[in-house]
Amino acid sequence: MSTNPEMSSAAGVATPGRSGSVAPDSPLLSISGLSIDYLGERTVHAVANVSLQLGRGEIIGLAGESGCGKSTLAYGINQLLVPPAVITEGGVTFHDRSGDDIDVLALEDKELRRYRWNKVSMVFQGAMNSLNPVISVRAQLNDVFATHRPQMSKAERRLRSGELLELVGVDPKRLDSYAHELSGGMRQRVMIAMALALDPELMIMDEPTTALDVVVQRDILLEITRLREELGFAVIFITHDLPLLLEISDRIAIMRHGRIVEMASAEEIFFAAQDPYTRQLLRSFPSLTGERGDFIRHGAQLENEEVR
Amino acid sequence: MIFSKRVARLLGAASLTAVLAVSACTGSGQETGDDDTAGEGVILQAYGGASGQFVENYNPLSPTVLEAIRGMVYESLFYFNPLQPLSAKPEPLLGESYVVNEDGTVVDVTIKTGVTWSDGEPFTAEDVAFTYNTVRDNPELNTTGNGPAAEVTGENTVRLSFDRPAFPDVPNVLAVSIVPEHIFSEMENVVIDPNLEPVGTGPMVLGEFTAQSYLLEKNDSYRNAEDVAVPGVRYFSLSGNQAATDKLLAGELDMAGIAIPDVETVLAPYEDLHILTTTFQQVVLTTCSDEEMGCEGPQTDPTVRQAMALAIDREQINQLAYYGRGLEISPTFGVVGRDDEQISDEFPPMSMEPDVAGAKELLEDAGWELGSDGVYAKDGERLSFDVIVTSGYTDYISTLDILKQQLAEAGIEINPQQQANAEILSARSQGNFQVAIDGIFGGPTADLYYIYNNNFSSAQAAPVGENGNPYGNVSKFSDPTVDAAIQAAAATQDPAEKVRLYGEIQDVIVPAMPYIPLINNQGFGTYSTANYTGWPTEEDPYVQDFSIGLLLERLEPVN
Amino acid sequence: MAELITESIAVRADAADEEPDDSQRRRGRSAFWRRLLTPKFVVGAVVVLLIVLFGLIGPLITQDPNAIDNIGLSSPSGAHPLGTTSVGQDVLAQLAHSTRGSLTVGVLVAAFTLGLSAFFGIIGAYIGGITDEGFSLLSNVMLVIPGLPLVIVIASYVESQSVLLVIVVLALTGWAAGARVLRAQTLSLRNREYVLASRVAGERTWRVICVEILPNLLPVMSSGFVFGIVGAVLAEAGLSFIGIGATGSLTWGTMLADAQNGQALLFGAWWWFAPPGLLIAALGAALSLINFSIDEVINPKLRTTNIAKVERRTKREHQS
Amino acid sequence: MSILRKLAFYLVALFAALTLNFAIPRMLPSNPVDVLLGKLQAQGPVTPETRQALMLLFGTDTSVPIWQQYLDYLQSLATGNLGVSVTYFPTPVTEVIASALPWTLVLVGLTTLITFVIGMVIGTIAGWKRGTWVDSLIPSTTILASVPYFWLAMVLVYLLSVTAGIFPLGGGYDVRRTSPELSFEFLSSALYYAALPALTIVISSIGGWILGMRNMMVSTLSEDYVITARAKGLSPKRVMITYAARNAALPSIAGFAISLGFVVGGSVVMEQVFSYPGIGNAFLLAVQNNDYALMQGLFLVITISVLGANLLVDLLYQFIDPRTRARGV
Repeated sequence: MSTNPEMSSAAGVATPGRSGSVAPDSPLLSISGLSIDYLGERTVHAVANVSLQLGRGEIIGLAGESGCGKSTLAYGINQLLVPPAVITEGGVTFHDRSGDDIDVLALEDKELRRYRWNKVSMVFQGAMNSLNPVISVRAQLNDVFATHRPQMSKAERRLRSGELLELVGVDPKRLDSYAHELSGGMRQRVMIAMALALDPELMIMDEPTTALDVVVQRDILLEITRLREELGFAVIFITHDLPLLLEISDRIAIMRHGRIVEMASAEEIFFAAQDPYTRQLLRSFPSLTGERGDFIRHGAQLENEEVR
Repeated sequence: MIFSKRVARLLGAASLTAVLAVSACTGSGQETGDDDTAGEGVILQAYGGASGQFVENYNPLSPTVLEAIRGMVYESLFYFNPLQPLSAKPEPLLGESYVVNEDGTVVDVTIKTGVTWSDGEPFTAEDVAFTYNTVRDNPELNTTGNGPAAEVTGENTVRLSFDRPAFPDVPNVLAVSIVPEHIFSEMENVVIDPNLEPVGTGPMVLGEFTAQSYLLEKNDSYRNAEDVAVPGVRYFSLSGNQAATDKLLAGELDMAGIAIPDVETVLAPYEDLHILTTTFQQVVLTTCSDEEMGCEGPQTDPTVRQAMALAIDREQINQLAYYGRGLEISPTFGVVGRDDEQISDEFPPMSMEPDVAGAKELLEDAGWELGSDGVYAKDGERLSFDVIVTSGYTDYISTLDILKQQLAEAGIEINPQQQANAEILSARSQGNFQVAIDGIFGGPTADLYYIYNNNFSSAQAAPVGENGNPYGNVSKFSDPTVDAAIQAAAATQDPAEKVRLYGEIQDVIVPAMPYIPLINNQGFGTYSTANYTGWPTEEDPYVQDFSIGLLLERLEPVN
Repeated sequence: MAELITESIAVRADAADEEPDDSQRRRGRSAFWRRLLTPKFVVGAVVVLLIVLFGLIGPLITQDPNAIDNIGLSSPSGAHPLGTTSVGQDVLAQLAHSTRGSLTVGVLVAAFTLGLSAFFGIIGAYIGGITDEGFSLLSNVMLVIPGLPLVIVIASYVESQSVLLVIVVLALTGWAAGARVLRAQTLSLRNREYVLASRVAGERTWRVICVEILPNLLPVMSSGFVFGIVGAVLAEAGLSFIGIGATGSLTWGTMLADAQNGQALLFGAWWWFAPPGLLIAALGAALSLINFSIDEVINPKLRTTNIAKVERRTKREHQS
Repeated sequence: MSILRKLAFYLVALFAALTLNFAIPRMLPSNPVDVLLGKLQAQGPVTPETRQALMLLFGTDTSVPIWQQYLDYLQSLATGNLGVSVTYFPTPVTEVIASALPWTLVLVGLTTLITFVIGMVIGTIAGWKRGTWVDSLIPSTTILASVPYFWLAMVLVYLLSVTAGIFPLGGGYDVRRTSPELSFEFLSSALYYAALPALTIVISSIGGWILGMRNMMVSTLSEDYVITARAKGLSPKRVMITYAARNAALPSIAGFAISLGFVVGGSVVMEQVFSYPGIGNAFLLAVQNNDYALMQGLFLVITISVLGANLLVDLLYQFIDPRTRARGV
């Protein structure tokens, strides 16, 4: 498994000196001119002409207010959109480990399903609801193996499931638990374990910590960065919580009304944001002026609650 | 049995009655099957008004015995046919003849000899005596209240002794089903024993039973077995008129008691289906007529009742509510034609045409004044009242709809009120009503005594507010002359004397008119000639009730 | 168990919860009616309107529904556009009066039912504690006791089976399910910030309920009301059919019962038997359409319209 | 705790039902004897003596104080004695019920179950294929549910049985050819006779299940776990059934228990139209005849079956939805 030598350690602020606008040398995913519309009485351009490149092992943060199109963009990468959302133009190319380029938008049925989770796994917002409430954690992991690794024996699956849980710091005994028997943090760890199951090259995390309390949130973030370190997968991290992104991302893209208004390294965004919207966004987190890494985001917390 | 609309109308009416018969394999052709006994006829298919499930009760002394067990399996001493004129003799069944003594307290019966029960035991005078004494000893079974003591007076004779004169009770008493002593005397409680293995003397014995239908099969030891060509009768339970009519028209019933509106039109296309008039339901408006008994309202005034009777267009009621099948009604409640000898010449049948002017004149002469609302009033009291009717009794409800319009023209307002059957019964029992629509039915024979005693005797009336018999003298009418004449009629067998006494009664009740006569509706049974001929007809109504075994002796299979 | 049944209905309301803040909440309220104007809603509303108009105006311009004519059971003609009943009453006139009667029954039952549901559901949930426990036990018990047998027994007992009785009986036996739904909704609403704010600000209970809670329950309640009408009309017809309905009044149910008693089918008198049944079906269908629209506004996900079109478009553009 | 609470709830419900059951018939006017007299009257005059005799026979004695009656009632219930039916005198109520119950249970129960299952399947597919032709059928099934049941049934009887002769006119089986037993002949006959009633029940009640399931499916499909399942690359069938339908069905399953109550009630009308020999028929008969004992017995059996079915589904539900195991109700 490949790791990015440039990767900085742990949860520090992004490595200085790297220009976010420059494409990485070893690209994993290229999005070019992607536009996504919601067809309705009046068509909404949820994503408009977005292009971006993601390097192997890179963490890209995607920030912006609710409804700016960040999640839609993420879903588009995996062809998860359902009507009335429609990709109107653009392309998504996945540069596979093997050297093959995969035209994601051209994938259909079986191929598409093989691509999903194998290459790109996802952890969704709402940590609470990503697990099927009526079947056990083990069954849900088994689903992944049964679909993508049919040759695995029962024992292997059992072993692998246990490993995965251990990897994310959850007691393997929890395999037989149901979602409601796990705390929010544990659920999200389980989801991360599940996302790691097939050793994907990219993990899309859509507000993975939003519903968690601050302490748990922090643990999870540490966990993610640690795992990224160990396993070398790239991450697209979506949130409207800009300070959090500053902490973990290599580069950050700021989205507004479906467009990327600014894309730069975390440091540049923090110290020298160009776009007025970015600055506005930064100002809206007053506690940012506090100690580095000490984000007491009460305001944000409250707002999140409300959104839910 | 009557095929009155009202019985059939009661969706759930349990089947008390037995009437009708019918044969199975009918026009549909699909059914000629297992039931057929070769050689003779086919199984008769019958519907007698039962709905819901059947439960086994073959005790003919029980009021809830399965229809047709009385008559087909068990027999009485004599059969009294109300379709025959009063002068006709009853048909002997297990009895041979009977004599009533002069004061009506003793009846000497001679029974048939050589009859056996279906289990082979001989039928004896002891069985007869046992039956009557059982009824007398169990007040629950003593439905006449005048059950005789019985003693065997000879090999073939039984003497029935009454506590009080019983001329009018005789037909009911002699119609009691005779039960075998050797079986019934073994019962712990004869009142509630369902008699699961019935042993009778009639033309049929029990075949098979299910909750949806039961089959009676020919009793080979029946005394006239050679005359019975019917191998069996099957009785059905259906949900009501609609289902029964569908079945009848589909050729799946040989005899049925179903209230079919406009029956002649409905049956016209089916040449095998015929009807027989079996009962007369004299439709009346029953008024709570006697102020002294606690009745209130304008209908307590006889002039009002007379005026209403005049204003009614009976022909319209007949056409619309009874499809033209109704007959003229006599204010004396004798059936016009059949009972002419008992009806005073002074009282012709009610006119079928209305006399609105005459009605208004009557009212105005009595001091009623037409109000600006088109309704008469006197002393501030409007000539307006409620008429109660059981919901679902379509012919009555239609009749009231029609009456409302007719009477309005004569300045009389009626407001039909539909109520649940139980509510109606309660109102009639306690007298909490002004006017109700009702049917007056006859008795076990054509004798008018039954109608007068039941509907006009003050002994049958309770004051308003007290619980009375809801089928007794609901009008609360009371008159000493009438009471005396009824009593006198009960104590005589002399037809001329009876007619004289009935004349006295009629002189009082016709002008008083506590029951306002509307129309005489004919109840009917339906039968099919597809499989059997020889059914009773208007010319020869040899049975009124299709559950009487006599019927089976007369039926001849087709082919 | 009882509370589970309400979940399906509650889902709709969950979707309604996707209103992020107060301002959107307010906008949402007015937008509710605007968004309701879908083709489905319009069709449904027009049909309902026609039926209501028929019930309102019909009785004024048709003949006397009880007037007897000597032509019983005649097929449609100039004098009687829908023929006559067995005693020559004008079917069209009866239908007009029945429409009025049935609509009255439907609306009143739905209103009473809603009132009872709201009382037991909202008040209980808002106050909480023993009151809530008691109310919720009561509605659960009412929910599991079989309704129709109860209705039959009660209806057959009360004197004179008036329309009023039928209305009361149906309302008394029909409120429990609605109460459970409203309780679930109120429970979630009472902890919303704007509600909490009002309470903290010392608003009186009834005011909080009326101003802050009720308006947000409106979509759920209107859908319940619409269903209530259909249910009541059907229930009344069923009761009449088995002979314990509002006898003596004209409703679609009593008309059908009369037609049934008069063996209309036997005589092929479709003009007597068919129209009341068809009107019930038409009203039910129209109200269902309205309800679909309400549902879709509350929960846009449920929409069926245009999706097929969109899908075709998607495919086309995909291929290009 | 949760189980205890649940049992307590059912006990309260049962007690309420028992008390209602006791109270209501006692408030009815008139009495069974007078109803019976009405039928006897059509055969001849009814004398006060007849009335007296019947009163004696049926033991309609109302002089016992009401609380004593209530205690007696509870006591006889406890001993399984439901009294004697007047309509079917002298048959005990238990026997009447025993012979009627199987018909209703089998026909209505089975049909309801089948309707439910079919409705669930169609609803699942319609929700899954939202916006396709399957989905566009939904409104029409709801319209069917708006047609008065008995009206539909009678029209079908008229068209299919009376006119076309495809189905029998009514009843439970061909009484002329077979009788209740475990034979092919009887069972096939019973099946044939049940076909049309079953069909009408399915037609008129399936719409609700379809719509409910469809809407739940649509809602569930946007749940994160379903999107996750799709993102996991699972086969559509697996996503539809294990992830979406299994969750979407939960409210319907809960609703199914409640609907059993309506089933029994609905059978009154159905059995009326089809002359079906079940408890609905018996119930109406009991009401019309003021047959208190039978009415009470039937109401009791109906109530207990419904409560029992609810309890059963409630307990079953704990296996289907693991959340309730911890949550308690």
